[in-house]
Amino acid sequence: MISPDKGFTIGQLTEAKACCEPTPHLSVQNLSINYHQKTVLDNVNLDIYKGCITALIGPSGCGKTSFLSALNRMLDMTTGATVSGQVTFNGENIYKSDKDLLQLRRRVGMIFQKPNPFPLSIYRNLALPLKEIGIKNKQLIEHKIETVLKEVGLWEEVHHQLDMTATKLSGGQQQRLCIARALVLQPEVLLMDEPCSALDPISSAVVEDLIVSLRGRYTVVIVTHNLAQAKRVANYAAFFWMQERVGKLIEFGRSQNLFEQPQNTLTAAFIDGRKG
Amino acid sequence: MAEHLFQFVIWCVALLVLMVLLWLVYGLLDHGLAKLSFEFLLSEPQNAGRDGGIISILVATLLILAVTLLAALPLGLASAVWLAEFTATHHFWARKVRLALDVMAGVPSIVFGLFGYAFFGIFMGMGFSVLSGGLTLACMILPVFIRTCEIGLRGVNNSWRQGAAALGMPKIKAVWYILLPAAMPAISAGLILGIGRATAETAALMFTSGYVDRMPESVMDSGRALSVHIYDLSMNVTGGDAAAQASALLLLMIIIVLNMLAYAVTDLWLGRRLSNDLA
Amino acid sequence: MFQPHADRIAKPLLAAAALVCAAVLVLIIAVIISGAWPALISQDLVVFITDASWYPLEGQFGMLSMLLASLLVMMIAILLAAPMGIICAIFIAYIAPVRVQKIYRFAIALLAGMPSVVLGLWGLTVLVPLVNKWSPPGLSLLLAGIVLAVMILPTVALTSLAAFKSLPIALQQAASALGVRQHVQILKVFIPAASAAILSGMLLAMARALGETMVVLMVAGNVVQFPSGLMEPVRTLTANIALEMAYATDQHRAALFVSGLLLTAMVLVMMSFAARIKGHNDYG
Amino acid sequence: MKLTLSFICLMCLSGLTQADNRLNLTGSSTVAPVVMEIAKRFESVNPGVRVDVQTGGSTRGVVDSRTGMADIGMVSRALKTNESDLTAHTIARDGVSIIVHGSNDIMELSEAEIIAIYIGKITNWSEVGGEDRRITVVNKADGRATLELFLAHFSLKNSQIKAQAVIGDNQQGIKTVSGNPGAIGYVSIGAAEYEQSVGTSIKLLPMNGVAANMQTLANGEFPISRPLNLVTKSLTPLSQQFIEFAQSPAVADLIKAQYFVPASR
Repeated sequence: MISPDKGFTIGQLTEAKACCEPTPHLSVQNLSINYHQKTVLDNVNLDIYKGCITALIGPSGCGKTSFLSALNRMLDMTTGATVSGQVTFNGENIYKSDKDLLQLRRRVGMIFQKPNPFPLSIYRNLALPLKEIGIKNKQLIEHKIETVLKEVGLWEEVHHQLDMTATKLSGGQQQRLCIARALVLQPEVLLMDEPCSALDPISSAVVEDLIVSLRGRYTVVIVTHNLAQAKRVANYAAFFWMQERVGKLIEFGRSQNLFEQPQNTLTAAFIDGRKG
Repeated sequence: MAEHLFQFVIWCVALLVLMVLLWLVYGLLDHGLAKLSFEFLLSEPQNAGRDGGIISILVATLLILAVTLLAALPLGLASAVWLAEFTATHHFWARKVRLALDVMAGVPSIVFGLFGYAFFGIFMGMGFSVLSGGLTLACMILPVFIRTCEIGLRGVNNSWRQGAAALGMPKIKAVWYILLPAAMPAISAGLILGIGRATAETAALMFTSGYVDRMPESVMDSGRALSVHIYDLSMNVTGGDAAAQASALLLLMIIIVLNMLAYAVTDLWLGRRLSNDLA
Repeated sequence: MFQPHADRIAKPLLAAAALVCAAVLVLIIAVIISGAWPALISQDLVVFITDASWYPLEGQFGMLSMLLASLLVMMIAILLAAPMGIICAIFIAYIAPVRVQKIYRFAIALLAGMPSVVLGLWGLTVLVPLVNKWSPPGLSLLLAGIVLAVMILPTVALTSLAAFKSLPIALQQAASALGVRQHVQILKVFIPAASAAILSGMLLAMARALGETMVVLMVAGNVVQFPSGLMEPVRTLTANIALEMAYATDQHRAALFVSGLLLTAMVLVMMSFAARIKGHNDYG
Repeated sequence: MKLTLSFICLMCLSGLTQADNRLNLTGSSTVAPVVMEIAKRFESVNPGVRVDVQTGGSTRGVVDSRTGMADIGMVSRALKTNESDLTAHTIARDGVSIIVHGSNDIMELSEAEIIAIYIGKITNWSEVGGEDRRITVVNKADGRATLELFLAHFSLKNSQIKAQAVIGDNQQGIKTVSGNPGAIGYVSIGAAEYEQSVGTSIKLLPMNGVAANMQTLANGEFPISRPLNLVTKSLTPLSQQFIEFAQSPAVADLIKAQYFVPASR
């Protein structure tokens, strides 16, 4: 396993050399989120760095998940939610009106709290998104499926039963399949909404290792309630807090710094378990 | 204790309903079975249906049903998908469509008959024909079919919708590959109700597909549906009761076969992609 | 707002399909109104309500008693069919052993396809003589309601079943995980969770009961009167149309179309009303 | 959906190729079964001709023959004064007889008794010499030809009648009466006679001393009867040919088989 303190080479994202030389990949400016007039997140400014894992921490209801789903505009699917501000991805504001959402979401994948494999076979779960982007060649599809399944460590477990219904897998296997399903499209960014919270400790550890192994090759944003986990996996951490019933970004920085020398008293209190 | 009482009540009601059905079926068997034979099945009706068989009526019934399903299935599924997946619940037109459908469900079948006669028969120039009857029936079964499918689609686990969207799949693809298969129980319920209503319908067909008991040569010919035949024999033709009961028995058999067919076809079309524990 | 290409094509097509379906109702109403037109222009509209009874050939067009009869028959039918239908759905979804499930669902499907003529004949030749023994003439409001209940039961049962089946599996797991006994799960978790869909199914069934002709024609007795009891014969609006349409001419025929119009209006009112009760307004 | 549309279009086109030697008949559901059988025989003796028979009621027969929707209308009553633009061709006669339940020991009712029962003056069979049982009066629905015949014969108005059951078609009347020991009704003689012969529990009452059967109907003794008519607005050669055929002795057996009396020529 690679320690966050050591620099490491980047896989797919060749431009960025190492995590320690941060280049913004997603740049969030003045982002506010409202549900039916009510502000849930106010004026967030934040850079997500290429190839790094950024953890979003904070108490429940402070807008972390809303923030996460604003980054690939999944928030559009929630009725009554409106967003103001900008999110720049690859030099383009994703909130401009003619943005191709399908392309955006293929570049910025998402993993949900509860594993949500489609009620189809394992094979079809992975083949469906590929067919959607126009890959019809059966051999290529099979090759890609094998690659991602190996990447998430599922290949050994399921390669002899790819036509089994995915919902019959265990929770941890399902979540890894979902990660594989996102990875098969070769996205640049992965958004993860508490990916381990619905899993048992052992599966959780396996998924956590998997997330760590993604570092350097994908930009990962992860919402987690598990501070220890955030500390273990993240390069950067952002702390959100409710002030006057409105979610705010309180502190953002290298996770080592944030966890060990928090600048804000709220952050310190939260990390010590005195608040939250 | 409460648990046992609960189970007991449910078993009792279930048995009661089953008994009513068996009572009905027994009546038909008792009066109709003697008349039912291959000869009855395969010969043309004679003497206003008292004698001979019902082959031409059988063919007409199946033709009418085919037209009905061919029209109602795509139209109904499309509408249900629009209502459930492409509009917000409060969308102005969606609300109007829903209201219209629910009102349509309560329109008496005889009014559907008059409508079909005026619209398909006269205005569209189809006259008395299998086509005009089938389309009228399609209109008639649409409300219950669409609403059942819509209910089914709305019930589908939202996380699959999110999952598909997060993969950058267009909504319509998510509907086609994931949501429709997942809504299969509801769709098949809607289909069964629709087929049931269509095969059992009399009044709407009297004015549209008509009364002619000759073998229809195309869908533009008038053809007498089995239910119309049953009605005529039992209400209008003196001495037609035995043939009526035999025909009714046959109608039930057709419904059994159609239901099995519906299960099989939906299984083939959608079921393969669907997990077993969902079906 | 941006929409993916496939959706941009699909959405208007789907919307068009839905609007075509809805347009059918408009056409139906147009046909009924054009049929009713002679009566609508020549009669004072209140006569349909104020006339004491229905003797169209003698210039009496009162429909109030038939309207009431239609509503009463429907109420009886749904009061019987709703609980029994939901119980049948519960039986299939949660209680019955797997093999029984399939057979039972099949039985319900069979009942759904029972021609209304057959049901009506069963009522007339089997049930009416039975009832006749203790309360002649047997043809009655109650009996019509009962036979109708048998007819609409599959609608309630199958829509409820679909609703139960589409509940998230997690809900069932969660309920079981809490160690809740099965009947409490069903009554307190599954039925409330599926209630919106069950209600929609019930509305469809009610509409069906209101629009049914053949069954009521055969077992309700068809006497135009305000029923003084459950065992009294009544005539519904649908039976009225079916009984007399074949021979009616001129004003009589137009008046029958008016009863069709009244029936459609009644369903409309009922549905809008039901939407209010349901709370979340489905169609406003 | 496209498939369905093109399918429909295709079928519409194929429908346009209709032959000239085709007859359309619509109208009375009472007349339809008999005309259907006549039509089949007509088709077999005139190869190439097609006769389509549709039902829907006497009114349909009148309206459709007026508008030309049908070449010939079928009407189970005499034409009314405001229908004089049409010509009626009687093909058969049907009688209307009073029937009671088979277990009823009443053998005969006078016209006055029948009227008293129907207007609700008599409500129990014991008042006319039967057993103590409530009478169930079965009446026909407004506009029905048999009702009009019945009302005219007894000089009654429909609003005077106090019925416990109102029915539509003949068979419904027979089934209603046979299921109710206290019932009285009136139906087509032929149908009633047949049902009685196969053991249905009904009894035909004589009218003014004339027994109700096909014979008294045929020789004109039975007092209440109606014509079954084919009506036309104008005659094409083919429809004329068909009407003549329907009135000829060649189809008398078919008419009798449907329990009606062929019209004497």
